[in-house]
Amino acid sequence: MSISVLDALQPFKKAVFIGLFGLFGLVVGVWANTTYFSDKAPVQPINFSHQIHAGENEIPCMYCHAHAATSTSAGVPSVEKCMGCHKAIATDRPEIQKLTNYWNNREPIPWIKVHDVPDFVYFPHKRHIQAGLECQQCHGDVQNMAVVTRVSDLKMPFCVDCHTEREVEHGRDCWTCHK
Amino acid sequence: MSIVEKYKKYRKAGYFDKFDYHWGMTIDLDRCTGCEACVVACTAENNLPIVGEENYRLKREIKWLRIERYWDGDYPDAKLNFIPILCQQCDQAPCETPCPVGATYHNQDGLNTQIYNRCIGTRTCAVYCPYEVRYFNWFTYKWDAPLEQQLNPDVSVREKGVMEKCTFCIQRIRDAKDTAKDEDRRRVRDGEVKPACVQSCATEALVFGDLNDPDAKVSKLYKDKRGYKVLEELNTAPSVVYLKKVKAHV
Amino acid sequence: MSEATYQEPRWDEVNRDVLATMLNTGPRYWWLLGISITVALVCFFGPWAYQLYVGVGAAGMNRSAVWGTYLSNFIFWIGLSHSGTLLSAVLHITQSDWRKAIYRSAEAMTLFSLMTAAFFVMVHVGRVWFVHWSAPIPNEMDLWPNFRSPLMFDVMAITTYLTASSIFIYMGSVPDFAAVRDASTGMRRRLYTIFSFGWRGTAKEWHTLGWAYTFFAVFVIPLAVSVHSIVSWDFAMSIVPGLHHTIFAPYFVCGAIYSGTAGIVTVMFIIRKYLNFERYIREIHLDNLGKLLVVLSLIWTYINIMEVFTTWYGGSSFEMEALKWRLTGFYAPLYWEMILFCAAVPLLMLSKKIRCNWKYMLIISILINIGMLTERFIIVATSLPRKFLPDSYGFYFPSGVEISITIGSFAIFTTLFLIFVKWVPSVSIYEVKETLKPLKRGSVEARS
Amino acid sequence: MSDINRRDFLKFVGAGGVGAGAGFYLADASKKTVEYLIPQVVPPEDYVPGVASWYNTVCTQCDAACGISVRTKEGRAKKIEGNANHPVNQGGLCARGQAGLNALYNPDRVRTPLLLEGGRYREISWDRALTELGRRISSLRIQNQIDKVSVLSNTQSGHIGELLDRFIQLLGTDHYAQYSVTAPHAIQEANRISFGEPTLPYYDIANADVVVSFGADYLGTWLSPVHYSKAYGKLRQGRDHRGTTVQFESRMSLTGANADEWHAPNPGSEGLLAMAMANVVSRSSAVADAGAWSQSLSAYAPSRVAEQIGIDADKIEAVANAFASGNGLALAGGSALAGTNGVAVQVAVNVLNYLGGAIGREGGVIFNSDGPASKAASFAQLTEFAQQLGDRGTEVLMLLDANPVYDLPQSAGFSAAIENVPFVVSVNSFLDESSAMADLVLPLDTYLEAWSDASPNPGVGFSVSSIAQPVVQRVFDTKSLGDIVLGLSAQIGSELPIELPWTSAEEYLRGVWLDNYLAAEPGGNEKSFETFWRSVLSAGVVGQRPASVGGANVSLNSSATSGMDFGVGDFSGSESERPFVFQPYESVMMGVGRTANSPWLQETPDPLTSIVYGSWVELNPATAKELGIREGDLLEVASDSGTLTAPAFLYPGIRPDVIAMPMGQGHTEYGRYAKDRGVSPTRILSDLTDSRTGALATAATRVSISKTGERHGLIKNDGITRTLGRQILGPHSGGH
Repeated sequence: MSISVLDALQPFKKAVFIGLFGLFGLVVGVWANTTYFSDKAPVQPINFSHQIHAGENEIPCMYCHAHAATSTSAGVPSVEKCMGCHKAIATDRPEIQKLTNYWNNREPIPWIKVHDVPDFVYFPHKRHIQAGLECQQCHGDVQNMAVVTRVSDLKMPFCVDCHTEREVEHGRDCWTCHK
Repeated sequence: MSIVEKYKKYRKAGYFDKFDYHWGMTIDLDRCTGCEACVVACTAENNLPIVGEENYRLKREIKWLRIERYWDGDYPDAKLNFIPILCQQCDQAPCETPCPVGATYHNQDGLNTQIYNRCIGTRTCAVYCPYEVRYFNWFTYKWDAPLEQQLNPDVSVREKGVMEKCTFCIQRIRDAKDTAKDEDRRRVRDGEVKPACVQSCATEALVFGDLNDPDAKVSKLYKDKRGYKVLEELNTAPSVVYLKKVKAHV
Repeated sequence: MSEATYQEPRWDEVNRDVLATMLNTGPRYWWLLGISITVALVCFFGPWAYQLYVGVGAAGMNRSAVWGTYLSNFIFWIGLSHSGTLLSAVLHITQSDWRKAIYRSAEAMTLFSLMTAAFFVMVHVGRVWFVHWSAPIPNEMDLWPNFRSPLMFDVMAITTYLTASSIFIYMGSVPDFAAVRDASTGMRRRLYTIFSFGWRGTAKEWHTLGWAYTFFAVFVIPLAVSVHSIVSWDFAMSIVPGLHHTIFAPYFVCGAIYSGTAGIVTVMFIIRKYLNFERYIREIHLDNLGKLLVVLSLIWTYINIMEVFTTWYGGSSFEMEALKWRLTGFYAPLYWEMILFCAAVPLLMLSKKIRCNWKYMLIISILINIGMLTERFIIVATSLPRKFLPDSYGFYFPSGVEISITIGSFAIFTTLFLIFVKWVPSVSIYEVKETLKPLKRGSVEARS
Repeated sequence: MSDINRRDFLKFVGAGGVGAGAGFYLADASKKTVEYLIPQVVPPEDYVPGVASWYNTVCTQCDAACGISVRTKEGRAKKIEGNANHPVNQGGLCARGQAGLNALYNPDRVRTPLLLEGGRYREISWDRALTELGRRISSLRIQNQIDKVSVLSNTQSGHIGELLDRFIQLLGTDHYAQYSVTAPHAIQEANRISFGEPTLPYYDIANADVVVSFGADYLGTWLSPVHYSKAYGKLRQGRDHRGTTVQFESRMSLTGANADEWHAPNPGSEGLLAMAMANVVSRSSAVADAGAWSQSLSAYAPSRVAEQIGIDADKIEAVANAFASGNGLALAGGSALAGTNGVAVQVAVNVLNYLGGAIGREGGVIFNSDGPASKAASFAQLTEFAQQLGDRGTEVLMLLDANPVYDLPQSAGFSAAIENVPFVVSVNSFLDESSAMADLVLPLDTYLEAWSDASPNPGVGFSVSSIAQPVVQRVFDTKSLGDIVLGLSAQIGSELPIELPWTSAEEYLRGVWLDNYLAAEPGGNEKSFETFWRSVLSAGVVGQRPASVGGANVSLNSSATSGMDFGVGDFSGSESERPFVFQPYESVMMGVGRTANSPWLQETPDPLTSIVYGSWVELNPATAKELGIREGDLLEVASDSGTLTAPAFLYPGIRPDVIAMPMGQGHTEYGRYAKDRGVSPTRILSDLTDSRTGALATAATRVSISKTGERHGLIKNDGITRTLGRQILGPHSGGH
């Protein structure tokens, strides 16, 4: 019997191939999940369309998300605020009637967060608005979204890159963003 | 900036003098009564966990600020001295060098900071710290509902395996800077930032402020003739100055 | 058997005896392997899993004593690893032939104790699931490990040492793999064909192996020294009283080699007895190792005295307090036990009678390692709880989990070693042959 | 790969499939959990998410009534801080005040009304609870048996207190008492005797030069500790010359630890000591009738009484001279006033202050013009109250935020008496020892959820009052005391609802304040009141600091000391078999037990011993050595009225013939943090009372101690409490 390594390797070929196929499958699986089952655009209790509000009717973001310029959190409009308009407008639509039900039962609407940062991150909206950022730079062109979709992962590289290129003062100091 | 320059810059003690702030504290031992109000204030502000009786027995309490007691003499001439010990925010901090992941470092305000979510828990910093003011999360501690409603949203709740320590209430500093920016001020006013312990102190023994500001109350007290730094001989260059207790008799 | 009646093995006998240890396996082996694996699972991985679940609080550490047995064991195992390098590398360069029968198992010890040590790093840290952050992996966040940290040096040093010594041992065994290949059939043959890289035993191959081996021998020695120096810096670079000593690096290195050599004696005894290597591992080895141990113990004792002396001479309140507690405090019995086992007992080996007696040597070598284990424990357990502020003085006693994991680590080591003896010739066939007298005529057919 | 057969192919496919599955699962597992974004339905006007809003209110963790600001975020209380505008605490706040949040969010709060049915509590609605109670009371009223309704309340200050009084008065029962364990009976009584002012004066520590305190722990627990701490800070370093403090007490308190000089006179001899000092002071006194006084005090020359006091005569002289030369201020409290001769001691101290010219002087004793007289019942009266429960066959007993079973010694006989009352109602935030015996438990708001108002007592030298407002929505289904009283009166019916027409405590409070406002401001009207009311709420306090803080001018009655025995007080138990004097003291963290259910305070080290979780017995190291006691040995402390066991702690700051123990622990109920932790020293106290006020003489019990042989490791912070010569307390300080 020869002592060549290659001959000895022969029988392991198939095993290797099986491994390779498995690996390939893994990649496919991940890809499939992230593309077809992504949580980027969750289904909301009310099918609210920013396209209609911010896009067609050109309601400014800060009209509903009133605190973005003055507080850490942009704030989600109160049910009362929604009703402010929808007492009159488009009251016949089923989605609006959902809203009206919430209002009549004095229940809040359980919106699902699309953009969320972990608890150990300190993200003040006001600093970024006052620095002259457009909402779209992080949230994407919401005014064209029928369903709000996360465009940027809001992970650390996303923040750091921006801080670096805009040369934010102490923008790379850990405690600027972490708490 | 080349790595060499960076290295040079960051190895020089007090390199942050050229930054806006150098936060420091003075503790007047002649005012301090050891009443522990600051300790509870710190607990409330910084989401310090309730470790429970058994862990306390094992000396696993987490108190970023603690008051140490030292007796002089014996009855009838016994004298009890109190000294609050918190992170001294050393300019040459022994705890900063050994962290393999750089979870603790000196930031531009002269603060010796700890990044909880970077910490992997080698606990080396705690070994190297001569003041023993670094506290380790041996477990993930829980709050019995509804106690968790009190937790301060400006401070993250630490999980098991993470080192934590006094931050000079950096969240309050951050808020103050925010306000300053909102009001188009370059700097935070003296006395605008008060860590929880300083705020609560009834005898005003603790004074906090910016040492880069010569007019700040803290800068003045820093030069007081009673002033000294604990374990100065270790050359850790602490940012906390203690004012020695006055010994008097009628 | 006594030296007088000693009958040198013939070359074919060498092959036969050595390969026998790999090819035919008795039930005793399987029992041993089974037990050690179970112990490893029950005593090490079980508790560790529990600790991962609840947190490091499962161990007995507390505020002032944030380091405990995990770290002291880590150092112990690193220490144990120094034997192999010393014996194979140093003795190889100094061309002392008596090494050849034992260096393989010694190197194996190096490798496996290093691995065991690595386990303890994992057990020690609070969030082991993030331990990869301590490796310099480029990332878009521009986050790097802190290269100023002695622990960082550690990571580097140990990985380097691990790599180097594994290459070292592998390279040395290539010709023997070939021998196994030639002696075996079927799957095993196939495997060893691959292991032996198609070794033919041509003059060129022998020559290449020769210089490559020497090169690595030279390369590994400074590594061995550096590794334990660096490990010592984890302590010495702190300002903790009792740890902040300039002498720590030589202290640790010497201690490491010391415990390592003792370890070899123990291992030697075992493989000699149970793998029937009486004809290869002999009194001469004992004798030499015994002398070595005596020398090391003397150096070790000297450094210990120096440590006490310098502390006393320095006279700093902190250091004195720490020393006082070490010599007279709660853990004083352990300290004196260490002195007894590592400084006093080894002196017995000055007598050749004891030095050349397998039983005595076994006992002594084990005692030495017990002593070294406690030494490492004392360094940690008596320094950290009593630092600078008396009001923060604490106390440390290992918890059940820690003790069990410590026991389990020995099982891990044993398991690895047991696996090793079945896969690699635990005595170097070809080098042993080198030491044998050249063949006589007429016994040609005896050559295989 | 020519030799691929079917089985191989299947293998490949299988591998691929498994891989894909794994990949899919991994990707799924790595997804974030769904977070919700819950909007307000109707946002409150000043509400901005992510921005903290502060509300000013009043702290009721002790009786000092400090002003506090509570930081709230998203409608939850996050932090309590001192109200910088409030003259009592001026921004400072003590540990107990900080821990108020633990009371608000305590997991062991009573969450709904509870009715005892078949031995178990059932949760019921408020309507049902109030109707039930109302029915019983009104039926008794109709049968003219209203005196079978008894009411025991914790002291209720402010207008809510008045509302309660009014309610009881309308109800018609005469069996009604309020009490507070810490009520300073002796001071008030002594001040009545000496000055005709039965009130708590304002002690101007900040401006005194020499503060001599007889057992008064003014930095820890005495009357208004935060205010005095502020003053202390000023006295030490806040002014041109540093004031000195001297402390006379058998067991070193927090104040004693901070005093420049600490001396331990024989227990109960403080009166003599004060008189001896008065004797010295009278020689150089500037007051008109100093001569007469030095005559009458001649019997108390230090040389003559030093023996009984146990302090060298010349030391007494020295302190007295310092007192006389500078602005001297003498205080008394704690164990000094807790003997059978408490009033006498305070009178002696009054004399001392008078001769030192401290009365009405800045840096002295200033009588508040409007200090309220105490409504608190004494121990004797409470014992009587308990007695009455049986005698008059009480049908309904209402406990308003009161816990007599725990607060008072067994000798008061409350637990037995309550057992025999057919229907006990407890109005309380927690299920404490007394509530646990109740048939109906009405959950009470914590002070952070309720409307009330308060004027600090002792005052600050000028009239101050503040409104306590709710800072958060109610955490549970609870009501404030005011609301309960009003709701109940509505249930009881007849004339009560007419007399008490308000629907809520808030409305009532506004009404009262409006009347006062209109009375005070002639030009005022509803509109201007609205702004006034809002300003008071936002400021948290209202009151004018006068140009100079001068009190009502009072002078010492010459007859003040007549018929007073200033000698050493009496003790229960013979000195031979009970060699030690037992001194329970108010714990800095637990007070007298009301804050024992706070996890923060349980985990905050006691300032003097650093012990947490549980109680301990303090004894002098010399004594311990003598009896072979080590720290942590479980001791049995025996008095004539009972025994308790607790671990020993060797305390250098206590007389060898005194044993001290902190109060506040040893609850048998009161929630997970307090339950079955330590022991309460009150349990073994004798029923000796102050001869003049009937207040319980807590420091008049003699005990004996013995080792049980068991050990119970104390849980504490401290390692070694000696500096070992290290320069920790500053260069060249701290001995070995």
